[in-house]
Parts: sequence; structure tokens; C-alpha cells
Amino acid sequence: MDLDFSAAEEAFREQARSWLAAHVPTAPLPSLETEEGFAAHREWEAALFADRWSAVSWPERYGGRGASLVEWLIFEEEYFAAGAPGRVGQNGISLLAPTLFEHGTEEQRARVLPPMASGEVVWAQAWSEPEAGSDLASLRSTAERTDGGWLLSGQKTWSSRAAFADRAFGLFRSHPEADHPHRGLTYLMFPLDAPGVTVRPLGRLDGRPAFAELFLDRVFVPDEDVIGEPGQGWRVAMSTAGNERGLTLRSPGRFTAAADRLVELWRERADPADSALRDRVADAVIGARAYRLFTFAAASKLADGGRLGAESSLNKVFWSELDLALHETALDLLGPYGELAAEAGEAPAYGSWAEGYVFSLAGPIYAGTNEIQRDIIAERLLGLPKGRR
Amino acid sequence: MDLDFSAAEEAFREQARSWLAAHVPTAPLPSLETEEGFAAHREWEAALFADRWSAVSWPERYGGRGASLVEWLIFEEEYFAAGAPGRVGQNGISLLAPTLFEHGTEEQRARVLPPMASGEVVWAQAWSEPEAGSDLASLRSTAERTDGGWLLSGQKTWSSRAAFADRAFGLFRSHPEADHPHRGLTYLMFPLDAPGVTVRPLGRLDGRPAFAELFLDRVFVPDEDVIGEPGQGWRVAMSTAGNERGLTLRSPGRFTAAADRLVELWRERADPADSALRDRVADAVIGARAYRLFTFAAASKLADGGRLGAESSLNKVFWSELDLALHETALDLLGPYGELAAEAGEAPAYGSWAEGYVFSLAGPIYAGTNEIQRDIIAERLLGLPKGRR
Amino acid sequence: MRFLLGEAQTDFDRTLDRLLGAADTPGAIRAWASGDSSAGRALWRRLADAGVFGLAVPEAYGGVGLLPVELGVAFTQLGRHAVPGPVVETVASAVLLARLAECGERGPAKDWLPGIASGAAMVTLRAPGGGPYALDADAADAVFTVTGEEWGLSAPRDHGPAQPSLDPARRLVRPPTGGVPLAAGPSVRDAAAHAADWAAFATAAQALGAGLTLVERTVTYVRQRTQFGVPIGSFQAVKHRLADALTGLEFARPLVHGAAVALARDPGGAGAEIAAAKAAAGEAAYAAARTALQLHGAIGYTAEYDLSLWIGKARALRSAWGTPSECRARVLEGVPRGVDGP
Amino acid sequence: MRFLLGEAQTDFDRTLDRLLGAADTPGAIRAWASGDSSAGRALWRRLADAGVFGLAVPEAYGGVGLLPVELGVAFTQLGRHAVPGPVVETVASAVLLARLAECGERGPAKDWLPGIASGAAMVTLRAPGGGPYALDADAADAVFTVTGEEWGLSAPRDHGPAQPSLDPARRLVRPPTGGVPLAAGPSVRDAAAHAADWAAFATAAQALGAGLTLVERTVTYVRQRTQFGVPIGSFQAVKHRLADALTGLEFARPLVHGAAVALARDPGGAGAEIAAAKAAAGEAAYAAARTALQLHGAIGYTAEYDLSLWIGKARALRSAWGTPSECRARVLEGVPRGVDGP
Repeated sequence: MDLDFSAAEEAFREQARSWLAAHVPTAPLPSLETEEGFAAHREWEAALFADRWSAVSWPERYGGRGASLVEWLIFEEEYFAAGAPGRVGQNGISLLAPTLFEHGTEEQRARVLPPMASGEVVWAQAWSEPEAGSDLASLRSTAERTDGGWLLSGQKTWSSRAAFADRAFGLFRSHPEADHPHRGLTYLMFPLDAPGVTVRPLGRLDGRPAFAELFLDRVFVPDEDVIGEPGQGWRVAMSTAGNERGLTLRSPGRFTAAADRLVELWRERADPADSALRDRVADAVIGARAYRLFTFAAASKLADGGRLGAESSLNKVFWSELDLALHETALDLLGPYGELAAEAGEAPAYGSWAEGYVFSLAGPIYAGTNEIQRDIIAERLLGLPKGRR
Repeated sequence: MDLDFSAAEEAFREQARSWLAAHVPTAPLPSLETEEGFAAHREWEAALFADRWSAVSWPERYGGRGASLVEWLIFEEEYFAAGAPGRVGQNGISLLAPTLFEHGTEEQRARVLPPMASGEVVWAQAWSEPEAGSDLASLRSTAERTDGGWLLSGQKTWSSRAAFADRAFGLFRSHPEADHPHRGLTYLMFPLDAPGVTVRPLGRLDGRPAFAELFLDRVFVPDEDVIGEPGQGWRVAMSTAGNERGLTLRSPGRFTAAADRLVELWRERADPADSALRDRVADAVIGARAYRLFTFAAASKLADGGRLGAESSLNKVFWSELDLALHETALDLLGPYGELAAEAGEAPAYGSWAEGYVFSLAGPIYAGTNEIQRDIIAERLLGLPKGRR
Repeated sequence: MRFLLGEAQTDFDRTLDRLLGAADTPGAIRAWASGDSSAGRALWRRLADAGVFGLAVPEAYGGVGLLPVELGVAFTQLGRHAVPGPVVETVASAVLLARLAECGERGPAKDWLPGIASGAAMVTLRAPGGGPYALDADAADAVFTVTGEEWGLSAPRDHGPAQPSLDPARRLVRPPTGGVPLAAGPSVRDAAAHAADWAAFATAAQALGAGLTLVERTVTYVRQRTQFGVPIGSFQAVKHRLADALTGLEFARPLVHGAAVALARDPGGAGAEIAAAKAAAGEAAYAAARTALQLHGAIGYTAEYDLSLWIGKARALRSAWGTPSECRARVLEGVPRGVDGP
Repeated sequence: MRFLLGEAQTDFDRTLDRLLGAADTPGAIRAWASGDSSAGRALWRRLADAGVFGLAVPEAYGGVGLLPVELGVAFTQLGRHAVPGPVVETVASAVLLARLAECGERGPAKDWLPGIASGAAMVTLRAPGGGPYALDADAADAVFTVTGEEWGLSAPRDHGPAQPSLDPARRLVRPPTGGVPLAAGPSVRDAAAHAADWAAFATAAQALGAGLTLVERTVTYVRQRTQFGVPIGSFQAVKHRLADALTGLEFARPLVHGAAVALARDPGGAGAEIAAAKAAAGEAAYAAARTALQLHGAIGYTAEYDLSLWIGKARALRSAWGTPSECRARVLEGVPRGVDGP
């Protein structure tokens, strides 16, 4: 049992660190949730891609470096420690790409991945519908068979990034005659600028259009944009939801960097004798460290040929609560300036604490609410009886 | 809206205070959960009774003072502020007596109440059974009809005070043919020294026999010891469970006095700059004050002819969590001495913090678990749908 | 002892609830956030007509005297309906001006109190205990500032840009410096401390109201929102979270009332009671906001959905005019030495 | 990087689990609590035979060197099975004696370390960081005390009465004064600080183990306990509470392992890692105890029911060898200045 990185890993870290030191913009980019900021973040993706830093774990032929999971974790640590910009390509890279690796065709991967990694095509996710949030099996949007493809109709909502993105992916009910709500769904990729698509941006809590509603009216999608078998969409979507994805949705580097910044803020702003704040800052540091080590243990298990299952639910509950507590502590440390919205001119640290707080509030909700995750922990890890909730 | 006591109430307070100042033992009595301590507490009940302080809210003919609810609250404030002994008669006075006032006969009241108030007869409650805790309707102990009375058989458990008490009260299944588990129960009083009764003391967390198991084998109880109609026991028990009883189970005086003691402890022991402990001490003070004012509001509502219902569930959740947090804070303030059991010679304050902590751990469990109480709050106060849990 | 609202107070409560329920406060907030205060102003005058601001103005200046219980009722309703504007700061300014008048400085009181009572004047205040900003100074007719021993009345239109808050209804403005000095000395300090107490009290009541609405709306939502074939309000995790939110608020409520009674009895000695109410109501309202957001899920996180207005407000009010930690320290300062009963 | 137990470590873990699972530790604890240490002593020797105490003793003195990862495995099992006796203090004493030997004071190491490794000597320790008592001094063969710059070995039978703890397995004894002085000076201070680190580490591992048992036993109970016609484990409130308890423990576990790795790499510089593990494991174990008690209801509150032994232990270990607050302060002291990544 050790925590020693190999010489190759240390070299990789060094390489990432120097590249980031040379390239990370000194002033933060404008907010990702504005048109201008979106464009700036797209350019940043292009810069990452140019030097193969945009999707390090992908094979080289798609623009990656074939990095191991541990190297990816190292990259993420360096990335967040460097204060580099948010990733506009995140939805594609961490949600769609793993599905393409597992269920896509080589043609799809070759066509979709490089422009995804370069920021040329930015992807939005389109999971939720007004009547299908936690209960994703009750999806109603349809895919109707047509010549050479499918016609998508219905409404998707809370589609993150969709206000400015190019394409989206999601599940559609293609076989309404199926005998079970989980069956008869198809996983499809579709354009957001096609005829029949209406995108209505939605403001998140602070008013910024971080997501959108999508209204689809017989939107044509060719067969080549179906992932996996038609009718097998649920299995396709779920097979990548667990396992490694539970590990890569929110990397530890994000939280160790945030905890380090919090300690700096505390040293600058707080009375060190104020143990109430001190204890909360320490808990953020301890939590970030625990999450990092938990992830290393999981990565070691995977490297040993093990599988991860419902552990990703522990993960989700832990990081989302850590992130929220960390940002609540930061706002309290900021005193009266903790109330300022991110776009306020006087907001500390370019509004990043306020933005981070608003973002963290969504953590216990998205990617499976923490209530659902606790059910999974209880039923699958502890073996408690299913059924009543 | 005011918080002014009348001149009569102030006089009552003064009278209670001087009596207590003159009579409260200077050294604490031995623990109530020992044979010696039980006897000492019985004597204390007798002393209270001799001057009509044992059950102030009862009519004078049973040994009380006909005190109003507000006067009772005043008495309790003074009682706890004076650091007076725990009440060995509590089960009888706060659980059985209200039932006798509502459903008993005059003969029962005249016979049962005075010796209850004097400590001559100490009562244990006998609600729970091994298979009936939160789910009280699944009681199995039986009352079989016999000449002039009933024969009780079965097992009761977690019977508080029963290790040393004289008599007990509880529900028994008298009409097994009833069509609903809540029906066919009868409320009975029975002796603990009768033939057929076996009392097996149970140690609570710290080993002290605060409760007992009762094994009943055809124990004869005469008809005069049935409260209300045979078969109506559930209704009899429940009608006094809500309303005023929710208000009188744990009086605010207990918590305001404990919070005052906690502040003293904090001033003696803590670094005032240690804001983590300071905030927790303050929360205990705020909580005790909130509970006191909540109770005054409820008492005012009752005085206005209003009724209390599921509010007693708010009450239960609040005081039990307050009590636990308060004692956890005290143990943390005591540092390494917070680990000492109550009977340790070096335990601070004669072990009262340790004893109070162990007692407070049971608060979220007894008198209806806090889980049940939260269900009631959600369903009855907020109107959320019943059914699934 | 009768620790219950009287009939007239209950009627006042219902009147305000009706008035505000019909007023489209979410629309007024959204306009207010974008710098258009006309709807907020119109609502302000109707609140004044209903007698809200007169509750903080002595009779000699057109009010009904300082009535903290009624003011607590009013501010709970202002919170329930998320009324925008410097309501707290206007009341606190009135208290400050009235107190200074008692000390002989009658000029500013004469100039401003009648207008405050009638609703003609919307004013704001920056004073110790209230942070570096003057709330909504860009919409107000006057900004009063207290700095240490000095007190200045500045021209209302001379201020920096409004800083948006996490609560869209709050516009934080750094007050101008160099206004006309009106008074100085210990009486100002005393009056400002007094005003800060009333501000904390009104904020506590407002937070309580915001929390109550958050629970109410969430209850409505979880009763009708269906997932897995049943209303989500039938899930025990949902029930218990709402039960906890309600418990927090229902025990903050008597503290708010208790602070009002303490203010009525001894305006100078109510600090600890106010601090207890502020800490409890601020924390309970924020807990209710977290619960409301979590149980609504994504829709609660949407700016277009009205719930978001209350969520932001609960967060802001938690620290306005006294953070929970400051309030807790003050509660302990107020506990007398020596165990001597309640 | 391979942050997983190796095969030999996993085997050791299973061996100890089997050994202790067959040992009736509840019976040993109850005897221990009443002053009868014979069952505890017998168990002690079997643990020594399994190699537990040798993990803290250098090879030169009959041990296998200081192996923190294996020690963490062992102490997690000691916690899982609630083994009574001064296990932590014996290991810490061994560390202290070995460190002093490195500084040239070999006498006490020669006298005691072989016995500690073999299980013949059960010793205890009072040192800065560990409170005023020497745990189980009445049962121990020696009591080591460190007071400021002085260090004394006192006769094992010369002590005050044992004070019972909330954990029935712990007997708190004020150590005797005036024992034979063995060493003095900065090397003692350094060795004692070192010993306190190991004590905190072993306590963290023990707390983790106690917490895991509390969750395990509660899961078993709520699966079979029926109320309202269903197992109470099917209630969502019960499920979520257990899920939270498990989450706390599963994220304390890698901190305990991380502290072991840090101790192995740099025994003098692992303080912050140990403190993080101690704070997290102590709080998680206590939270598990609260959950276990609440979900068992009255039976969990009963001394005769074995669960109570783990509940008391979790409370006591939370503050033993470093309260959560002390540990948190130490974690922050360990964060380097300047934002420079992990």
C-alpha cells in the first residue's frame, strides 16, 4: 500500500504543470454562461486540444495521450491547482465519450471525438424531461422510425450547456409497445440547430442561462447517430453510469484546489482564534483529502482488475456535500461580501466564490439526487430491503 | 401579546422558590436508579407532598394546589433552577394521572392519586412489548376475563422505573376477536408484587437499572383497576397522549436550568475565544429560550380555549434534540473529564453531566421515536400524503 | 401572561397577507433587480397606507408610535411575500431619527419622519452592525450613514454602482461620503445601536416569513409532483426533511415574538432577545431554503421559477444585520452571571 | 501507486477477524469492567501471538519493526471487535521506548520491548496529548508517565482508584507520581510527541473499526426487526440514516490508510495526516453510534445488549488522544503556505 507516483507519472505531472503555467490565462475568462464567455471557453478548449491536453485519457488517434486513470487524476490536480478555466466540453468528454467508447462504432468515434475535444462541437446533455427527473424511466419524448433515420419529438429540460451548445445526446422512446418503461428507449445524438429544434435558455439560480429547455418537433436524425442498438438505450446509458464514470464525474483535483484556496482565504480574512470557522475550513481540507484518497483507492482497485458499483453513490453524496459546505464556509468567511453575486464588481476573487456557491447548490440534485443515491447505498451496499421509500 | 406574570403568579413563584430554598438537599441524592437512591427519592416525594408541592396542578382534594398551567410552568422553572432532585413519581404524575382525570372514576382518583403524589406508591409504565415498540397496535399481552376482574399474561419491556416501583399501568389485549389491531385493548393498573409477576431489571446504557422487563402469568386485576371501558384502552391511552400532555412531558424549566448551568460551565472552563464551543453553548441557550416561549404560546392558546394536536410532535423532536446537543456540548467542554461515567469519583458536578448525557441519548427514542414524530409532523401539520414510509 | 397575538394584530396580519398576495411581488422583484423601482414604489405606498411604516414612527411625527409586536407581524408578511426594497433600513432609520429627536436633534426627524410614515419617503441606512453597503440606495430618497461618532445625511443620487446580491431583490450600494453632517457624538452612537437592534429584529421577522413561504410552496409542490408513480411528498425522506424545516421555523417564531415583547418592554435591553431571534430565524430560513431547493430539484434552481426569489432572500437575510455567529456571541453576553434561574 | 492493502495484509486482517470473532470480546469487556482482567489478558496474549504488538517493536527488541499499515489493519479489527485493554497505550509506549533507545537510552527498551512484543507485558501511558489519566493502569504491568520534560517509570500497583468511563471497557486511572525517573530532556519530549502521534493513529483505526461494527450490527437488526408489518430497514428514513453513517466511515477509511502511508514514509511529518484521520474517524464512529442507537431503539439503550459496548467506545475514542477540534487545528497547521497545488 503506497501513494508513490512512478517516475513516468511524475514526469507527466511536470509536463502538465509547465504547460498550464505557460498557457492558463492570467485573468479569468468571462463567465461560461454568457455568449461571450462561451466563445472564449471554446477557444481555450482549442488551445488545450492543440497540445493534446483536452482529453488526456483518450487514445492518441482521437487527440488524447492514452493517459492512465492515475495520470488523468494527476492532470486534474494540476489543472485545478493552476486555476485553469471551466471546461465547456465537459458534458461531451465525461458523459458522451465513455458511452461512445463502450457502445459506439469506430466510425462514430472517429467522427465525433476529435471535434468534441477541440471545442469545435460542444455537446449538451438532454436527459431530463418535465415529467422525468429522478424517475428517468418515465421519459415521453419519442423517436419515430423514418427512412434512414428517426424523427425526434417532445420536450427535454434542464439541458445543461444547451443555451449555446451545438449538439445534444439523450434517450428517446422509440418502441412504445415495449412491455416495461425501461425498455424501448434509444440513445441518440442530435443537432441543436436543425429544423424543428427550439432552444429556450433557462436561467439558473443566479439568472445565468446554464441550461435550456429543448422543444423537438419531428427533428430528423440519421441512423449513424444512434448509439448502440435501437431500443437498447437504457442499457447503453446505464452501463457507463456506474463504474469508472462515478470516479471521473468530479475529480478530486477540483476539491483539493478549492480547499487550498479556502485555507488561503481563511488565513487572509479570519481571526485564527475563531475556531468555529477554523473547524469548518479544516473539515473542507479533510474532506478534500478523503475524497482524493478514496479515489486513489478506487483507481487502484480498477487497476487490479476490480469493478466499482454502487460505490459511485457514496462518491456522489460525499463530493456534493463537501462542495456545498466548502462554499458556504467561504461565503461566511467573506462576511458582508459573501452576499455579492458573481457579477458584482466588488465580488471577491472575480466572483468565483459566489459562482462556485451557486454551482455547488445544484450538486445534491443533478447526476441522480442525493436521495436516490442514499437509496442505492442502502439497498445495494448495505443490502436493505427495496420497495417502500 | 405579553410575557407578564400576574401578581398572583409572581407570589406563587416566590412561595415555590422559598420553599425550595429551604428544602432542597444541599448534596445530591444518590442515583434514582439504585435501591438506596430510589428510597431517598421516595422520601423527597413525601416531603414535597407534605407541603403540597408534589403535584401542584391537581385539585386540593388530591393533595395539589389547583395550580394553573402557567403556575405549573413557574413551579417547574423554580424546581429545576433550584437543582432539586429528579422525580421518582414522574411516570404516575405525568402519564397516569392525566388519564385518570379524563377517564377514571372518582373512586379511582381518590384511591390512587394521593399515594401517588406522596411517593407511597410509585408507578411504572408498561407500554412496550418485545414486538411492539413504535408499532404499539401490535401488542400481544392479554387480559382474560375472570370473576370480578381480569387475568394478565404476557411480557412487557422497557418498563421505566419498574425495577423498584410498586405498581404499573398499560394496555392489554382483552378482546382478541376485535376487527382491528387498535381495538379490543383495555387500560389496566396492576401491582408489581402480585403472584404471577416477575420483574427482571434491565440496565440502561450506563448499566443502571432504569427499566425492567415484566413477565406476567395470569396476574389477577380487579375490575376497579380498569380505566375507562374494557376494549376502549387505545382511545383512553391516546386521548391523553396529545393535547396538554405534549406540553407537560418535559417542562421548559428543565432546559432553561440546564442551559444556565452550561453557560456557567463554559465560563469556568472554556477559552472565550473558542467560538466553536461558544456557538454551541449559545445554541443551547437559544433553544431553551425558544422552547420556553413556544410553551408559553401553547399555554396561552389552551387558556384561550384552543386545542393542541400534532404540535406536540414538534415539541418532542425539539426538546429531545436540544437536550442531546446540550449534553454533548457539556461533555466536550469537560475535555478529558467528559468521558467519566456518572459514578466516577472524579466526575464533574457529581456526575450530573454524564448522567444527563446518558439520559438525553434516550430522548429521541422514547415517548414515540423522532422518526414517528416527523411522520406525524409531515402528515398532520403539513398535510403530506400518508402511506409509504 | 398572554403570549399570543391579539385580534387586532391577527386582523392586521390577514390584511397584509391579502394585500401582498394580490400584488405580484415576484414581478416587482424582477423589475427591482433590473433597476426599475416603479412597481416596488407603488407597493411601498400601499404598505404605508396599510400602516406598516407608521409602526416605527412616533405619533408626534405622523406615526402610531413604536409598536414592535405589530412590526414583527408586518415584517413576517413582508418576508412571506418577499417584498423588495429597503424596508428594514427605512424602519431602522425611523428609529434612529426618533431617538435623536428625543436627545434634542429634532430637525432631521421633522424633515423625514412624516414622509416615512406616509410612504412618501423610502430611505436607507448604513450603520455599524449592517455591513459596508446601504441597501437599495439607488432607489431611495435618502441615504443615512453613521460612521463611528459621525452621522451624515447625503444627497440621495450621489452613489456608486449597485452591486447585485445573491438575492435579486437586494441592490448593494457603497454609500457616498461627504454628505451634509447632521449630528455627532454619543447620542448618535446610542441611536445607531438602537436602530441596528430594530433592524436585526425586523430582519429576523422577515427571515421567518421567507422560511414559512419556502416550506409552504415546497409542500404544495411535493404533493403534486409525481415520480415513480406517486407524489414525491409520500417519500419518507421528503417528509422528514420538511418536518425538520418546519420545526426550525416554528421554534424561531416564538423567539421573534419574544424579541418584540422585550423591545416593547425595554427597548435598550432587548439586544440578547433580538440576537436569539435573529440567529434562530436566519438559520431556520436558510435551512428551509436548502430543503426547498433540494425537494424541488432542478426547477427550484431555475431563475424563472419564483421559488428562486425566496431562496436567494433566505441566504442574504441570514447574515444581514448580524451573522448567526455574531448573534450567538451576543446571546451569551446577555446571560446574567450566577445560576439564578430564568 | 497502489493504494490498496496487499495480499499478506488482507490475510492478516482476516486472521485477526477470525481470532477475535471467536473470542467472546463482549464477555471479556464485561469482566474487564468489573476489574477482572483474566479474559482480557488471555486475549492479549493471543493477539501478541498473532503478531499485533510486534508491529510497533523494532526487530532488535523482538518485534518486526514499525509497520503502520499493518498496525492500522490490526487496530481496525481491535475496534471492530471492541477488544478491551490499553492496546493503544501499549503500542504508544513501545514507540516511545524505541525512539528513546535510538537517542541512546536503551535500558528501558531492553527491559520492556521484548515483553511488549511477546504479549507478556501490558503497559500503559500518560503523556501530553492523552489527557490526565493512564488507561487501565490497574491492570497494566507498568505505567509510563511523561510530564513536561520529565519521564518516570512507576511501580505498576501503586495508583488511585479506577474511574469508570462511558465505555465500560475503559478504566481511567490517575497515574502515581514519584516513580523511578528514567530519562529527561528534549529527547523525551520528542519521543513523547512521536508516541502521541502513533496513539492518535491507532485510536483513529480503532474508531473506524468500532463504527463499521455499529453499522453492520444495525443493518442486521433493521433487516429482521419488524414493525407495522415490514422490516424497519425498508423505511426510507432508516435507510438514509444508515447510508450517511456508512458514507462517513467509508471516507474516513482512506484517511486512516493515508496516515499509515505517511507514517511509514516520514514518521516525524505525519501529524497532519494522522489528525485528519483521527478527526474524521472519530466523528464518523460517533455518528454511527448515534445512528445505531436510534435505529435499535430501546434495545440499543440496554447495557445487557452487546451493542451498548460499541456505542460507549465510539464516544470515548472520539476524544481520546486528540479531540476533533484539536485535530482540525492540527490539520490546518499542516497546510503549506501559498497556493501551490496538492
